[in-house]
Amino acid sequence: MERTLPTLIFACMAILLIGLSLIVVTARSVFRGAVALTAALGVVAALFALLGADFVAASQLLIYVGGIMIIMLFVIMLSQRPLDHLDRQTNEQWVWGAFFALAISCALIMQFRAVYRGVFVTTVATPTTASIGRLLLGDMVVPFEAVSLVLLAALVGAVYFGLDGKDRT
Amino acid sequence: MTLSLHHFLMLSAIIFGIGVYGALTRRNVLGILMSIELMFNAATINIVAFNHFLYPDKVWGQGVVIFVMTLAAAEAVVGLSLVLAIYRNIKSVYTEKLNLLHG
Amino acid sequence: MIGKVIRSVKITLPNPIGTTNPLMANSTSLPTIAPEVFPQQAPANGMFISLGPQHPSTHGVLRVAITTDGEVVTSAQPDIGYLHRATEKLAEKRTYPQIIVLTDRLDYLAAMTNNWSYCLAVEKLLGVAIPERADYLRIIVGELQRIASHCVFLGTYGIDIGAFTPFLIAFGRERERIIDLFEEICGARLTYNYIRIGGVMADSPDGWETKVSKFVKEMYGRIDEYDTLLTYNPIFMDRTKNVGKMSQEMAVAWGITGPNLRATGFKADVRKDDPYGLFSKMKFDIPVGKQGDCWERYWVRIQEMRESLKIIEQALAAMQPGETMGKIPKTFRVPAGEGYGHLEAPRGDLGFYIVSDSSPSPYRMHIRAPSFINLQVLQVLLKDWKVSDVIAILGSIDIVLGEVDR
Amino acid sequence: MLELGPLLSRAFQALQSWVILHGVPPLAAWILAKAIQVGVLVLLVSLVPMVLVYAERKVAGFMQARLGPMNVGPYGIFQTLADGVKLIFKEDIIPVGSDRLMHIMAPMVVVSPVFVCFAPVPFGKGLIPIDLDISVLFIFAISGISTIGVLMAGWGSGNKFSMLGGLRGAAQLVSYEIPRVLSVVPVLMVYGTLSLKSIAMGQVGLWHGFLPKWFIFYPFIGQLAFVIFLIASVAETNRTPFDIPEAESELVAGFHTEFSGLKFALLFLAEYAYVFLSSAMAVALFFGGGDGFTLGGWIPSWFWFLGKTFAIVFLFLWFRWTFPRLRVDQLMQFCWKFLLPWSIVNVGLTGLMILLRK
Repeated sequence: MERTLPTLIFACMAILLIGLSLIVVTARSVFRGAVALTAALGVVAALFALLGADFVAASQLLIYVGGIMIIMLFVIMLSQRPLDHLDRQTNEQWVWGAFFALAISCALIMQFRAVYRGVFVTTVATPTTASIGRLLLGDMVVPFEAVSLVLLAALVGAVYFGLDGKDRT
Repeated sequence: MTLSLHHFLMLSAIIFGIGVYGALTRRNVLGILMSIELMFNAATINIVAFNHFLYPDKVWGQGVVIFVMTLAAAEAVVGLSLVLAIYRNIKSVYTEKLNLLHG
Repeated sequence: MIGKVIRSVKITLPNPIGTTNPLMANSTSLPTIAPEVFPQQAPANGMFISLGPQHPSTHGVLRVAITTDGEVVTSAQPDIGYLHRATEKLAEKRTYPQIIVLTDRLDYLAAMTNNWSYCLAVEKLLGVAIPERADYLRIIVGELQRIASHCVFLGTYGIDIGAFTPFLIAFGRERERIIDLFEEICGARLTYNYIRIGGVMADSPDGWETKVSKFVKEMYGRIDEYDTLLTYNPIFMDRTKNVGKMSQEMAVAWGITGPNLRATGFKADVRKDDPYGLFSKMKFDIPVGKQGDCWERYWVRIQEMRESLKIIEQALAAMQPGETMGKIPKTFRVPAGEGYGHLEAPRGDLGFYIVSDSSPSPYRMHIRAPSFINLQVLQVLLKDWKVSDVIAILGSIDIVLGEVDR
Repeated sequence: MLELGPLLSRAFQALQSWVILHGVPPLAAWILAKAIQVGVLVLLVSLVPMVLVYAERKVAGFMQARLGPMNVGPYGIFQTLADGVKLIFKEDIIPVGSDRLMHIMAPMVVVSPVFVCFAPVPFGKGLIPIDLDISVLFIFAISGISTIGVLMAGWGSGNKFSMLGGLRGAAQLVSYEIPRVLSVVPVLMVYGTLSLKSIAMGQVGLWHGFLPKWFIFYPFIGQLAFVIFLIASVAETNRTPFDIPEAESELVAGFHTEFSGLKFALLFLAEYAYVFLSSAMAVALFFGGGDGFTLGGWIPSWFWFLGKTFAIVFLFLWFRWTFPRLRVDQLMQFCWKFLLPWSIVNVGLTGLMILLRK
């Protein structure tokens, strides 16, 4: 009984996630695609929670849904014109693209099935926040600082690109 | 039926494939960015699943996922400001219009 | 120039109203369609916003066609005429006393001063003297009207900036008191028709003066309350200080009058410069600003309310019982000629220019509407400000569309 | 006594065992109990805005020298109910040229996260729907979803004013999220946990026998954190002086210009529910939750909690009816140049305090 419930939840989420991802790559209206992506990221957060990573799940919502996707929707609203959704949204290589994507997926799935089948774990989910904090400021402190540098560089770069051509010098 | 590692891995493989398809076929720069975000997330599902199933008493995988998210945020910010700069210059966000070496 | 033309024609034409109107003589050379000055399409690099005619903060049916680059306004064209009622033409078909009713409908927030200004023009033509008590009553109702009108300005400007409470305080409490006083004296609450040619409609009822003086005493405290509520509110000052600056030269060049002109530091007030009624006897100051930004336009009005209270107190003290209506027959003809009467209305210099051909109705009446003239400056005043500032500037000019469109 | 928590949990246990006795599988019984709890919570959360709307009108009337609603019921207490009925029966207008799907979905996306956000709020002793270990982060994360709804509403209406409102709203919500989260960090540092319940429990007790051990009474850092949290919360709920996204005099009604009927009611409900949520969070974080300092024994904790919450809600209402509105660039400057530096300074000061204590 305790085992079927997570499986059921996982099945629902998997179907939802695949459906939403398909909408993301096929929707004619980019805005709708972005909203579908937002929902998909939410489902991924739920998957993290299912995997016992509660802090990562909340961060996923906070960073992706509350941050990245809002900026993305923002840019879409600024750069789309009203009738843009009538345009074709895929290029001429879609057959080859689909073939390539399918090939990659199939290869990965077969490999994963062969290697990692039947790896089970029976641990009770415990709060991870404190241990992640200790990890980030302990063993991972060098990458942590490096990432902060990358963020600073991204910030400066974004401001630079955001300036008008005449203000740049 | 109990959840096993390969269920998560297979799901992430499918999502990754969908992301690859989108990145290869979308005309819109924003669509390509969105597909790349999908691929990122497929990877993070993998990392968290490996962490959970193979090293249940450690959180290194989750720490790595936090970094991935941060870098994705940086990538999105720079990418989107580039998109806006492109839009301001050529009034379009379609990749085939980006055919000038000098704007 | 136009006045000259009409005068010369008036002597030669027995029936000036008709097909031989000199202004229509060369009508073929006039453009039949107004030139297209309003951009209807977005410019290549920006956005087109049609602010109005149905928009919460255009104070009536004004439309402002705005093109923006991002949030910055690149051009703004006020588009008027949605409320046009042809008052000036209607006046040509009515007898002189009947026109007072029309003037009520111009600036419906300050009907008393409209009545008064029109009566001044006709009285100048007639050359009648007005009883002293009537003149004092006119000053009292006129200044009360100024306070009421500024109360509406204060409230609506507060709403424009986003503060809701001043509206209900100033509009719903103080203005209501003034309107109750008006109702008592003339029976109407919005369109008074109180000031008549040669005097006022009726003497004040018993106890009215004490009520007015009681109100005036309370009002000083209320204005201090507005100061704490809105005038010196830091957010309000942030929104209005240094916004929509108008230089003195610009204001004079565009013919701005009233508080908008005084906010630029130009000391001009018809009550002082060309005293009418008994204003030459009154002691009061003219508040002026320094740089003519939105906050100073607002502040000048608040100070004016205080000065008006002083004037009312003086008038109440000086008023003696007596006649309130001059010796004017029921029906009369105005001698041929022209008369111009103007006064300091709440929104500026309101003038009525009347050309009489000694018939029962005027040959031509022109209204110098301060709102209309103040509105014109928006085209240059709104440029290079943000869209949010458009609202602040538009509100601070304080226009009434009934007067703009006439 | 009057404590509802133990009573309710006993009732649920009794119900569960009764159902299991009658042959229902335990999992189904558990799901049933949870469903009832969720139903009660959702019902309460949707009732709160009705109370708040009534309170807002009465407070506004009081501040504006008038009475507020008086006709429907005694002192007009049923006015909100009547308005709700009216809104439900109104025609649902979808403008031509709008993105229909987005227009329909937007109010749902705005309103549904609110209900989830109330899950880890400790309403009193034992009155916490679910005690999450990361509840503070959880609330911030979930309430961020509503911003997407604001953008969807702005885009889906097919209207320039809505679009501008949506854009402004998103920019404002994202910006103010940062000082809001940072202002809470000192609390988390002092109590060493992310759980609202543990934070509230940590504030029980008295200093020197008279001062409650609430976080607000920590010298300087407590007050600074609370002020920043309050200002950022007002901005997050789009209320005056930060109601730029729905600035009536500029953008007509911003992103909810084109919504009518039930959809408008939902957007409204979300706004007031967020006001209540922010106040409840402030109480749990800064005012000791259900702790009633010296009178604790006499009055139940849920009453204390609700009383404090409504006191903070009153602050929100007070702001709205007193302040004018900021301009959009002033708003951003205030956030980035004032709130953010001070919240970072506050985090540093808190760290210093903790170090000195050790």
